[in-house]
Amino acid sequence: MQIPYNEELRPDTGLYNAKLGIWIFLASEIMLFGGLFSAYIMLRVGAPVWPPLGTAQLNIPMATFNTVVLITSSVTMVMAWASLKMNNFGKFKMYMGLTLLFSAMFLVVKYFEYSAKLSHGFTPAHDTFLAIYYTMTGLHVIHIIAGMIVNGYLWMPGSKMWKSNPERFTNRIEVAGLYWHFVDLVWIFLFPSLYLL
Amino acid sequence: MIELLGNLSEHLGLPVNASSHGHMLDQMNGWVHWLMIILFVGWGIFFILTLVKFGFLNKEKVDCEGVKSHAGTYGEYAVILFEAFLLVGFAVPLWSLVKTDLPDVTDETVEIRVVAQQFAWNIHYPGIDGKFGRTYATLVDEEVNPIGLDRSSPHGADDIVTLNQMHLPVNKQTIIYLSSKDVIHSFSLPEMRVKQDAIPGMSTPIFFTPIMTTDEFLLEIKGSAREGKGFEIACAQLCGNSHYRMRGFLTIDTEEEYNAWLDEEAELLEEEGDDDDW
Amino acid sequence: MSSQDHHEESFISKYIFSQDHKWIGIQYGITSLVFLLFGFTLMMVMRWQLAYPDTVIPFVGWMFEDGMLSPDMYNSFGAMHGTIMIFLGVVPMVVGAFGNYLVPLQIGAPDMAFPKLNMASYWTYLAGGVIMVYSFFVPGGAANSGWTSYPPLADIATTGQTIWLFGMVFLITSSLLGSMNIIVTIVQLRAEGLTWGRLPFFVWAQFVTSFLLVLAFPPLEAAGVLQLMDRLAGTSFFLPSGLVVGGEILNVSGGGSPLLWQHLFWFLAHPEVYVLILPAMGVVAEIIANNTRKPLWGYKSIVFASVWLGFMSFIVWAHHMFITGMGQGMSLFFQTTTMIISIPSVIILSALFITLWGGKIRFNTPMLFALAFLPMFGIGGLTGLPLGLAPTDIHLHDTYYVIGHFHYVVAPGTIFAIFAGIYFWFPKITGKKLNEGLGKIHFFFSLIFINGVFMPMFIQGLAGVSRRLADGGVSYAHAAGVLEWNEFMSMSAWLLGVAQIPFIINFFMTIFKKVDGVADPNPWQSTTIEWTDTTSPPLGHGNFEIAPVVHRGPYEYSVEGASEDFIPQTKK
Amino acid sequence: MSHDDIQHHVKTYIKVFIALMFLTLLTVGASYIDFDISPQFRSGAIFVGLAIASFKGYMVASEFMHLNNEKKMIYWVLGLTVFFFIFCLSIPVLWEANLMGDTNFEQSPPKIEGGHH
Ligand code: HEA
Ligand code: HEA
Ligand code: CUA
Ligand SMILES: [Cu+2]
Repeated sequence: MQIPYNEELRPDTGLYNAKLGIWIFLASEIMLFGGLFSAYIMLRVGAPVWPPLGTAQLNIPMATFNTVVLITSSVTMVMAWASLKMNNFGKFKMYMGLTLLFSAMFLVVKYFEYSAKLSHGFTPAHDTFLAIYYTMTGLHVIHIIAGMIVNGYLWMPGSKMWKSNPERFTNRIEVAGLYWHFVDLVWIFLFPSLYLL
Repeated sequence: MIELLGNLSEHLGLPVNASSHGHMLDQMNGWVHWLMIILFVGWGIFFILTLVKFGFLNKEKVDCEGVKSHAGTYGEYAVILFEAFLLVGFAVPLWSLVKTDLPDVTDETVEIRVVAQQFAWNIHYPGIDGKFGRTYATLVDEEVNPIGLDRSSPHGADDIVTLNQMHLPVNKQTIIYLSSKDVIHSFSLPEMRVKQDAIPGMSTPIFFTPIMTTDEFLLEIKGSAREGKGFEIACAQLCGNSHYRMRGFLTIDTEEEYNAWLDEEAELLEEEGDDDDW
Repeated sequence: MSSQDHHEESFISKYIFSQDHKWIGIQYGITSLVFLLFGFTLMMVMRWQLAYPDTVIPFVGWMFEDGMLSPDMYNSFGAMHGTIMIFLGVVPMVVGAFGNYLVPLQIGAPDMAFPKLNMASYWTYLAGGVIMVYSFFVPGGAANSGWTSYPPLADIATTGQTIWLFGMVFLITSSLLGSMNIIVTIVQLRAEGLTWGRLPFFVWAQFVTSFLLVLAFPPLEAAGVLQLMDRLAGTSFFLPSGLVVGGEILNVSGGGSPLLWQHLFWFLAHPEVYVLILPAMGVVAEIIANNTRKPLWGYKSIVFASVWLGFMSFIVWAHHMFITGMGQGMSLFFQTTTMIISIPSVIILSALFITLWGGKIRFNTPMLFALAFLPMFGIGGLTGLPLGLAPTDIHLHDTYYVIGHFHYVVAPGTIFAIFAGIYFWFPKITGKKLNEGLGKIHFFFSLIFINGVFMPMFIQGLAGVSRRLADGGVSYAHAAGVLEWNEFMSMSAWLLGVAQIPFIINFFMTIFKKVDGVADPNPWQSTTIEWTDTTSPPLGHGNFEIAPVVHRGPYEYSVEGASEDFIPQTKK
Repeated sequence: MSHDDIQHHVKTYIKVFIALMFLTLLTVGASYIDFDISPQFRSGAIFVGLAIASFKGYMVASEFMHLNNEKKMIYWVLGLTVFFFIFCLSIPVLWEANLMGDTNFEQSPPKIEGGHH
């Protein structure tokens, strides 16, 4: 049994299944982070001073560095897809590897950030600002890890599909890429909301 | 006709109304229920007719076009109009009347605070000076000072705090500042048509004017199942295992009775103060 | 997303980790029936407490200390009844079972767009269910802060609440996966010629429902994460400063907002109630069209109305929060949207009524349930109006009136539609019709007793009796006049339980009944694709020998000049 | 998409990359400038910060995620989502402004030596 439109496009919608699927998934992700941002706003509006007195000073240089890292990983991700489109599997391997490398770098920096905060007693329980900071960035980190698992799979074992079904493999990379750019996009908003404003 | 329409509320089994605004809410409730009954009966008749006519009698031919008249559509417009009427005519003005147009405080206004907790109502009267003392969470002591009142704060010395006993004078505008110590409760006075969530971290004003004393009320309910039981404060929001018996008592006094009660409480306070320094 | 052509399937891949939407639909169906029965049983136990407080519960009393439900237990059972009925019973039934089984068949697709995801969604659901049931056995018992789990109460509740939150995360994830799948399937896999205007209304209802799930559930997931943080990491998202619980200052930073939870919760939970009703309306519409032998009256307008309903359902949520202290502006907004949202329901119901006019009505069991749905949903919907207007809600909020309102929409509403659907599509699934005689007994007794349970709730509610009272209102004087109804309602509830026995017997009897010869593939003479070109019961993975091509609309019944009184959608 | 198209895309990606880098530095820089009329609400800074973030987000979405050239169906889905998203964000704010109750009534309790008990 064959499900239609897994790789070819359905004429009236112009889409293959997974493309629509990922966008609907991203729509739900938008609402997920929407709920969190809504919480952030409500806490902020309700607080007499924001950030609350005595809270931790977040590390802006570190976060800026991380922003740069994540944006770069987004670019390498889209380059990985473009390489496949240009039939250059070797370049794909390189770009995808870079994407993974940058993602890992992001996590390492994040680890240092967290541990620096925690070691000074700035736990989530300290105040509502830190609570929302840990929750939002934590959820974002989980998204990064999930993305790395998918990307890692497509980079190594999953890339065998390039031989058997290049069309479909390219689609998979596009879909993984869409997710990855979304994770990047969330960070683009988290960064100013939590660190700068 | 209007009389009759408005009076449907008297047949809904609502509790006796004892506040000045209550009858307006009841009347609105009556109107809404009229709309509901008309719609239900109207469609119900159509429904039964249809089932009889096309279910049991007519078994030959199907009329695919079905209903040709536009009665259904007109019905829908009628519903829309009625709902708009309810919104504009009742809902909006009534909401400000009973919830948001906080009356000005005058000499005649009774102001009290109610602090809910698991599972009791603390009633806080400002005392003779008419001003509330400050309260602090750190001062809370369930035995002697459940609301954490600071007796040494400027207006705190004469404040009266009762447990589950709320007295109010009849025919006086009352403002209650409602809050909670722990979880969300809901302050409900069914006969006053008052209900308001008591949310911790928030102080919400409610206001109403009782128009019936407890004695009058007891007379009114003579012969009913609750004979002999006066007004009560109910908790309408799940707040823990004893939510079901988080019951307070409300007594509506005449002016004289009320003042006498306040004096009595003030005396009690003084006696206590002698052997207990705050 | 597998596309490998498989050979012989093993038992495990065929029946346990199946990727066939039909089998997954059946898995969903059976599991949710069990949960429905479980949720109902909890309530039957609770109803004993309400009718005869302080007496030992018969049959199951030995399970509890003193043979009675303690107030804590009562609250646990109440919260779990709500949760189980909604998230483990009705939603998996109407979306998971009906949606999964019927949508691909009705649109002529070979399967769901993502079969593996479909399988994952069932197993995630089951995991969520197991977690929820497990919570009864942790110290302190299952969650006991209501299905609404309002903090601060839920924040300081026993361990059961944590388990409840974990369970919810699973259930939400499952619903998200399932509904994504349904949307993509409907958009991408419709058969040739099956335009949007030719979709059966049921498919439209599933489409709108899935969007509600995809967009409304995530904020609750976010809220769930925040509550988990509050409970496990000691944060104070929902805890304001200065809380004193049981005489002790709560050791938290404070600064949070209890109302934040209510916003996020109702942002989901209001659309959620339309998730419960829309597929039910879809089922009822299919059955009514089929059994009046008539096209649905006003197909376009009810499709439009259901889309509108879905859209509006996102912007009415605060009508559950009228008495938290909102000002004029917000109350005006939410009352208005609430009144507006009642209009599409009126349109859909009117259209269904009008469809009956001029038809040749067949009173078989599915049709009886579908017909009863209409006035029953009518009562439930109409009693939503006084709740939706803020001033009248002051008196009715959190009373049994609310309980009556929503049970009329979910129990004789949705549950009846589910029964109708089961009786209607049972021959599709098994090749055998359920017994009509038993079916009618099931129907008439259910109808009588379900009204016996819920009608008196309006009387109690109008008298001001609060909900969630472990003693049914004995403590309150203002409940005294209507207290005697408790016994009547409980009796009705147990008899309603008894009335389910013919159904259960019927269900299993028919499954195991042997019949000779080939089953009639289209026993109801229906037009939609699931009855044509496939065998009943369907065999194996994959739906159609030849991909169907659709030539006409979904309800071509009694067409002038046709040889039979229906023309299948696939007929030229 | 043909080979040339892709080549063209790649050029755009590089340009967007550079722009994003620049904007990141800009937003960090801007956060040190005081745009505010009142120190309480910091509305100026919030506006500038979010404006830059939105522009960055727009570039990622339109270029990397190809939203500048997508199919109708996807625009529908996203349009709907964005509508509800904005709703979900704005109501809490409006709500706070329209609340009858007073959320800041309880001043933080003084730290009393020894506390109670
Ligand atoms: C399937 C579920 C479902 C449905 C469809 C609805 C539909 C509606 N609901 Fe209900 N509601 C719930 C489930 C549902 N609700 C639940 C579960 C709760 C409580 C949650 C909790 O607190 O635990 C609740 C609570 C609830 C409240 C909060 C009450 C309170 O806590 O104080 C409100 C207030 O506005 C409300 C309003 C409405 C309205 C206006 C509709 C409208 O959409 C209804 C529109 C329908 C009609 C107007 C009917 C049309 C009728 C006819 C055309 C005539 C029929 C005549 C014959 C058949 C003869 N509902
Ligand atoms: C979909 C939702 C749903 C459904 C269907 C029901 C169904 C029923 N509910 Fe409930 N209920 C809720 C959702 C639901 N409920 C919610 C959300 C609450 C609020 C909880 C809270 O306060 O937090 C509530 C609360 C609630 C209360 C109030 C408790 C209180 O406030 O203290 C009561 C009281 O009588 C009640 C009763 C019933 C009864 C008698 C039924 C009956 O109609 C049940 C009928 C059930 C069936 C008919 C199913 C039969 C199943 C089978 C026969 C399966 C057969 C199996 C096989 C063939 C394998 N419910
Ligand atoms: Cu307090 Cu319920
Ligand atoms: Cu609602």
